[in-house]
Amino acid sequence: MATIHDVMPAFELFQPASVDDTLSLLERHRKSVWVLAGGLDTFDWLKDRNKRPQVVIDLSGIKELTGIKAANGGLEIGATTTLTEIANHPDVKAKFGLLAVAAGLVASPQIRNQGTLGGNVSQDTRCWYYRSGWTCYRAGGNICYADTPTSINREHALFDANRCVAVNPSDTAPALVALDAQMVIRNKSGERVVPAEEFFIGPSIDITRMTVMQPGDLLTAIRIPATWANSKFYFEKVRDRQVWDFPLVNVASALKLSGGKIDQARVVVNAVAAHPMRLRNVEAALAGKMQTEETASMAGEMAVQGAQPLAHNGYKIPLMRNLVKRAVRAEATS
Amino acid sequence: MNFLVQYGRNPWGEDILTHAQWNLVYAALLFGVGFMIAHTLYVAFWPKPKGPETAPVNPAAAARVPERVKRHSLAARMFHWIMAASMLTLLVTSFGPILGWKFDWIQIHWMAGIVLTISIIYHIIHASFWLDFWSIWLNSEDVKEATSRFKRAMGGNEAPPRKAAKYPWDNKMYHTAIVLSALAVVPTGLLMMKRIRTPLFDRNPYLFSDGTWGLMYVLHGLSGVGLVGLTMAHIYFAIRPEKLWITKGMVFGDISREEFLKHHDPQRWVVDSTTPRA
Amino acid sequence: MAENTPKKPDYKLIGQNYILPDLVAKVTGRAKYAEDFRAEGMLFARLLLSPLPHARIKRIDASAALAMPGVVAILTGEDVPKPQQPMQLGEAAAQRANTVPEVALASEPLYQGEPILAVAAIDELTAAEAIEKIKVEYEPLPWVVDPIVTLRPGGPNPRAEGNIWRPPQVQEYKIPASAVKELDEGRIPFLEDAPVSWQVGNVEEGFKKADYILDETVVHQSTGHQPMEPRTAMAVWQNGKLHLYGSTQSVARTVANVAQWVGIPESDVVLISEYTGGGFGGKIPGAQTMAIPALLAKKTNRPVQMRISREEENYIGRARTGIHMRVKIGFRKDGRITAMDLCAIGDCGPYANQGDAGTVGSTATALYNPENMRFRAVSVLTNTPPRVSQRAPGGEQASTMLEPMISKAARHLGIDQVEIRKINSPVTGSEFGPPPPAGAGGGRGAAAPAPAAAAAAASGARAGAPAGPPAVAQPQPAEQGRATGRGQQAAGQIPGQQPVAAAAPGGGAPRRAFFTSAYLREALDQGAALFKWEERKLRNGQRRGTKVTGVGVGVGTFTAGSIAMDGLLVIRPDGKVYVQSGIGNLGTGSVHDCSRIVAEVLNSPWEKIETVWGDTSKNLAWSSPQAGSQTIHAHTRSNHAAAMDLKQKLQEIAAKKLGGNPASYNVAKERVSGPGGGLTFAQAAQEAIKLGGKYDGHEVPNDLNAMTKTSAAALAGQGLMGVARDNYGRKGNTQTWVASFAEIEVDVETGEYHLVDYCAVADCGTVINPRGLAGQIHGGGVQGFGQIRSQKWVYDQRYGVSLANRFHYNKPPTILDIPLHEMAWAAVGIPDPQTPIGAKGIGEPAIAAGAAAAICALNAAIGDDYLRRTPATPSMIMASIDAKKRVDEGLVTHV
Amino acid sequence: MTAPIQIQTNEPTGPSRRSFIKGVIAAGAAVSASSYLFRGPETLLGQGSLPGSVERLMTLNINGQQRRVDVMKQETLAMTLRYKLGLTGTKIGCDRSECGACTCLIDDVPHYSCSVLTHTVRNKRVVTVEGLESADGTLHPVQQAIVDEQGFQCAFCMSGFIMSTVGFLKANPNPTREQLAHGISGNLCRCADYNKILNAMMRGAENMRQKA
Repeated sequence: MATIHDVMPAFELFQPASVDDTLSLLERHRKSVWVLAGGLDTFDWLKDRNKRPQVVIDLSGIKELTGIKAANGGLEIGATTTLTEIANHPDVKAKFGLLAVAAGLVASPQIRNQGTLGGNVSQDTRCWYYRSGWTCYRAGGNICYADTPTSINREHALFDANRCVAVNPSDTAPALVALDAQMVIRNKSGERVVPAEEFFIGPSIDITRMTVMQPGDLLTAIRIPATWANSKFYFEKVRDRQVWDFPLVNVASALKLSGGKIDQARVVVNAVAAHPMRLRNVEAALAGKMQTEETASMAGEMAVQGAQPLAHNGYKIPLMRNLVKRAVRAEATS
Repeated sequence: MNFLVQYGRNPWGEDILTHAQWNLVYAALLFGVGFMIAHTLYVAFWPKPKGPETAPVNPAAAARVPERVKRHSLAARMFHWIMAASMLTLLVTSFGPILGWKFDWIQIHWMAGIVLTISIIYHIIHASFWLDFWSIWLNSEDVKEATSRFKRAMGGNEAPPRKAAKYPWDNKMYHTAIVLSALAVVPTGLLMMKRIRTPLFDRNPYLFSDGTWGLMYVLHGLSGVGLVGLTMAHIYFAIRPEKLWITKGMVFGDISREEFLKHHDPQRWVVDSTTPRA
Repeated sequence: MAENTPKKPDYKLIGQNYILPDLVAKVTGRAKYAEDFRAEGMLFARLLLSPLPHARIKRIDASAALAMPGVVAILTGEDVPKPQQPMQLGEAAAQRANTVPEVALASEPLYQGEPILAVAAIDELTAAEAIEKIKVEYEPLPWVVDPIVTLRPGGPNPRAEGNIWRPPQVQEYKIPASAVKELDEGRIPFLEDAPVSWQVGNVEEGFKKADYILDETVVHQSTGHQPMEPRTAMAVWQNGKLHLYGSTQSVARTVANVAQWVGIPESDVVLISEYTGGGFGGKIPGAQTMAIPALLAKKTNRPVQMRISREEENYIGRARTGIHMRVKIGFRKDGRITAMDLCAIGDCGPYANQGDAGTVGSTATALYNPENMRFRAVSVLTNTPPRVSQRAPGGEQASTMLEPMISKAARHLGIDQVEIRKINSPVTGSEFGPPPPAGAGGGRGAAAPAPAAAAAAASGARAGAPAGPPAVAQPQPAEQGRATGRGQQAAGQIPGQQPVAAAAPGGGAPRRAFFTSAYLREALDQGAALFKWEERKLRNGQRRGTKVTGVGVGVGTFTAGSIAMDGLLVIRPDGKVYVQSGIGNLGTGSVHDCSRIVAEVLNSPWEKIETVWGDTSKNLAWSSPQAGSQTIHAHTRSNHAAAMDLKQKLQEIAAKKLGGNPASYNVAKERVSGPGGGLTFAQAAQEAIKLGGKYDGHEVPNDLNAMTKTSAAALAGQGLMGVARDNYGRKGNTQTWVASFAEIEVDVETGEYHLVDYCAVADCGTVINPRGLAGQIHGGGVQGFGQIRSQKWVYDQRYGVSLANRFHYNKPPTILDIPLHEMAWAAVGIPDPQTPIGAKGIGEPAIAAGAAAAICALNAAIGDDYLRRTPATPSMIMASIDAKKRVDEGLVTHV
Repeated sequence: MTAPIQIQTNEPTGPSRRSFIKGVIAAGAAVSASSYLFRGPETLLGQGSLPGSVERLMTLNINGQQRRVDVMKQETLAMTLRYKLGLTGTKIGCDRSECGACTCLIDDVPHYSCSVLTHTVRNKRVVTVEGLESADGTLHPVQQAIVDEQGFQCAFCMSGFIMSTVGFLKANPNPTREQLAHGISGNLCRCADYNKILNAMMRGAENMRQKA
């Protein structure tokens, strides 16, 4: 049977008005259902005909899923809130600038106008072998086309590669992990709240998913606790082109400083593993240190310990090292 | 065939085998459970054959049987338990995730696989040079015994079969089944390590053609699934009261004279106290 | 400063900005591109693409697809007419028995993504579902996607006949075992027995004179043309004629191809292409795939549209030849190049011999005029999409690959970057390219008997078969297609791409090709002033935090115009002058710019000039391809000739009607007036119709092209006709130069870099439309940034399939890749002496100069020895800076 | 060169053979006859609706007009505009939200219409390039600026750029050249005439300020 990567196959479309309706739909069509938020990841899959849900549920009509509201000192952001709204929202900018900057660096203006926070964090990897629609490990097969003697894997993983070497391409994900965000997930049997750090999983845990979301689950909101509000933030994304491109590596950090001293730190790097990498060892080492160039270099060196480069992604080691350095210096990005 | 295997698509758009159909695991589990129930019922309610269960043994030979008879050397037992441990690990690490228990299984799986392989190699050498190699393989006697047992169970009045040699026929059958599935699962498993990252050698998923790999994965999967059933049956028998003596034997190495005479024919398994063999 | 309109010469319209007549249609969305046409009962076609890089199709089972309701027809390679020889292969095709012509649907696909069948259905969804129901059995054949891999001894061949072009044949060629060691060490060997091989002077002697010699290997990637508009086409058959709504760069030059591809006479083709969404060489004469909707429409007797998806465009949309080159250059202390020895390996894809590799040699001589020059080149075939000319084919590669070497030498010798380029720059009359056919100089090609070689090359150039070897003299573009009446162009071929050796007067030894005019030095001086080079160069290596500044200069050059096209004008009784133009309209504006000449010559208001274009049923003149920077040159000339003819006829009519002699009548302001009074253009048109004969087009010059004659005949009697072939002639070759300057800032901690400033100055003769020129200079420049920054192809080496099929993988430049304040530009503005008006083409060299300036600036910032490959991605720069040595993919292609 | 291909086809006798064809309509006229995706029972792919799913027949608010359209569930706005409403000023360059040629305004916000399901813009105001010109034919200030500056070359990307700019300027009437560049960075121009595009759009911003 021949393949063609164009023209979306037919599907049944539902536009529920409430989360409850959505959950029952998810339950009813469990076998072949797809949740549509902004659709920027979705349409690639459907138009390339590599995924063919029979039922698509469009969340755009659900009011309760969108908007940013204050919640005990922090914020609660609806899952379908657009990235533009987040990037421009006064409260986000004021308290959690890290997230505003990250959201503002995603893809392109039109994509940010449509792409949602929920979608951005649950998007699938961009590994071009996987996206070609071949049956690799992540697609349920028995091979990783990206880690062979001849693979072109410049964009792939340095850490936690387990059979699959794909990376998580999200810009907002590392910011949320750095901010200790809580992901609110609902399904028929109720609601559970998962810390952002545990929300993202690597191939060793589940090679076909990038998050803990299971069939029937719906990510309804992201809660950002007051914990890191108004800390010293740093976000940087390195990419080939300044628009559209996914990060080669990005870094998100939050520092609590007193005088020149770092009391507490969060440093998270993405696009080096299948999940945002929270650098706990670096964070521990930073606590109590002065915010100096030496400390920064130390953090950088520490960050890349244990990296296992592939044939074409060795540059990610110095890049990650330097980005972590910069994150500790935390000078505003020009 | 799609109830047996899964297909995928390679970059040239060709359909290639990827895995055994994982739903087969449930089939295997069902089979296992079903077998236990069936067998339990059989033992409980099936009419026992008339007359003595087995032919009487030669008293002279019986007289020579010592108080305790060595059934498994320490070496043999170590092999068995190491193998058992690695086998269980392999089954849990492979089918746990499929059944929904998500954890980092692959490292444990291939390491357990290495242990299993080594223990098997050890076993083959040990069995060939230190044990009575042929004692575990089915022979014409066993076939006769099996048929007569069957006919008797069906109510036929054959002469009762002789008592067993060192290994009863069902024991031997099990061993044969295990050997066959091991032949399928071990070499494929070892080669599949070229497709993952291990410290042992460079990863090269392109070692074989897509088709060859596909067959390997299917073979590995199917035999793996088979092993689920076999293992369940094995454990079941190990804990059945009337077989406990064998299990004890595998733990402590020897069996009592009574147990020996109850189950073995001293002429088929010569344990002359003067010439002790194990 | 943004615009710098040259003062002289003193024209009323030429050199002035004006509003392009088609702009309102464009801004309102009314302009119709190929995909914007509908016809009642229109069917939709979808393609089935080969998943393998090389295979034989054993069996196609389409029964399930055809059984689907709504599926109307299927088209396979069997239904596509085999091209008649000259068209695809040139008259020399006979010798090329083993050459595989590219057709719309392949029976033996030679690259992954090559179309092998099409389905027509009542809607796209049905067509797509039908494609999926089709079973194709392939027999995989040997394949290779990397030119270096196939050149290695024992390497696979892309085609049964071999792996390189040795025109007129495809042959097997493997690098001699002795040279393999060099390959393994990452150097391209000098290939003694390369098909293209010539020498001017003696390089060995030259190197002896050199104080500094550098010897490097450089790699340039293949890049897709990626026009915004994919090559969608729609076909309708009406009264036995094919009406093809397609996307092409050259209307006049596409008709014959469509006829050949569909297998019908040219007279049965009506081509409609008023607006083309970009081409950059990829749509020069349309596309083979235009035949698919045409043939399906014939088969189904219904209109058929075939929308081409971006992924399909990525495969069939053509690409620039990637080049591996060994560069050895000797410099005297003063910076003068005493010897240049180059060996280029070009990747052509599976079909025609795309001449980029060969063009690099002649371009090098046009850039640096080296005292001694040796050049060798091989055009290699691979199982990757076909390469055709892309903006400055070979010219861009030459600048991108050589300019950093010049910069390195300048730094080593302590010479100013601008100075070293001036020292080596050619001047008006400078000779360039290979030695003349019969001349000494020892080039293999030179041995070829000139006439035969010319004939072969003539057809070749026309045929999209070899543009090289340069040693074989190419015809004047003027000769394009004259032999067979209307000339044909195979996809992408730019005629006149190669320097032309002129036959010396008196039949003496022919002279090496030389320039009609060359003002590169002036361009460099103006650019240096505009860019404030002297103060800016002090910023080199300056560090701001983690950012390092680099400034660089780069030059580019390319052939700039053909001659001897036709001009066809009609003044109708409505008093308007209609310019019947066969030029394509892909956005350069030249279709309108060339009409400005008519207004200028007739000294009449621009509003009274109507350009008729984009539809061959509207009786258009034979025109140059909208390619190779030919148009402005060719059609300022042809329109000038026709306008002069018109002017003379106006004077004659006035004299006849009002008495006196024609010379005493003056044409201006829509009137011809003199002693006896005057006539309006409207009146003159009436008179012409009365007079008939040459005046209303019933008699036309004999030397016109067949197409022009047909059009003239159709227009005869409708008004006063001015029609002429450009017979002005020309001594030498028309060539254009651009000198560009760039400032770049590199972040040494991330490898990211940003263009801070850029400006470019062009030597393109008289400026016709300053704003149009600005677009060409800066648009080209930014495309150049794309070449060195990010654009690429990626292939999986195990399966030979393309991975970078998406824009976010193959990375064309965005609006944020340019300096964020307005970029400056200027034109030297000295008219070319060999052409009326004095305008030279400018389409090409800006991309070369832009790429060169940017990469030279980059090197100035990070050091001369890190970058030997393009694109220079942040990853490559990061890795090299970190390792303090060059870290890249060596000679590996498509990474 | 190749063995002849065996082709297994049961060619259906071509349906509704037309003796003549009413010439080509520059789309925009009544072309519902050749609607892009679905032509009723003729194909297999007519979708029987599940209870509670969306109605195919819908009303769209396009350029201030209410337009009744039959829309497939999976149909994108770009396709509806181009193939059902004849609004071909909106171009499809990549159909994957990475070129911007299909940019339209939805409630004044620029979106890639190739990546919006038509069913999701019910009750929203859609504006395409055709909707900018005022009734009397006066060009929108941004359109006028492009004409005056000769922005763009092939112009296939132009309508997308115009819509992005108009959308951006609604929110940022007085941008710097750099801000504008970022604002319209979601549009690709392969002629790479970005410098002239920015000149034109800056002038457009000024035109709009003057108009306001």
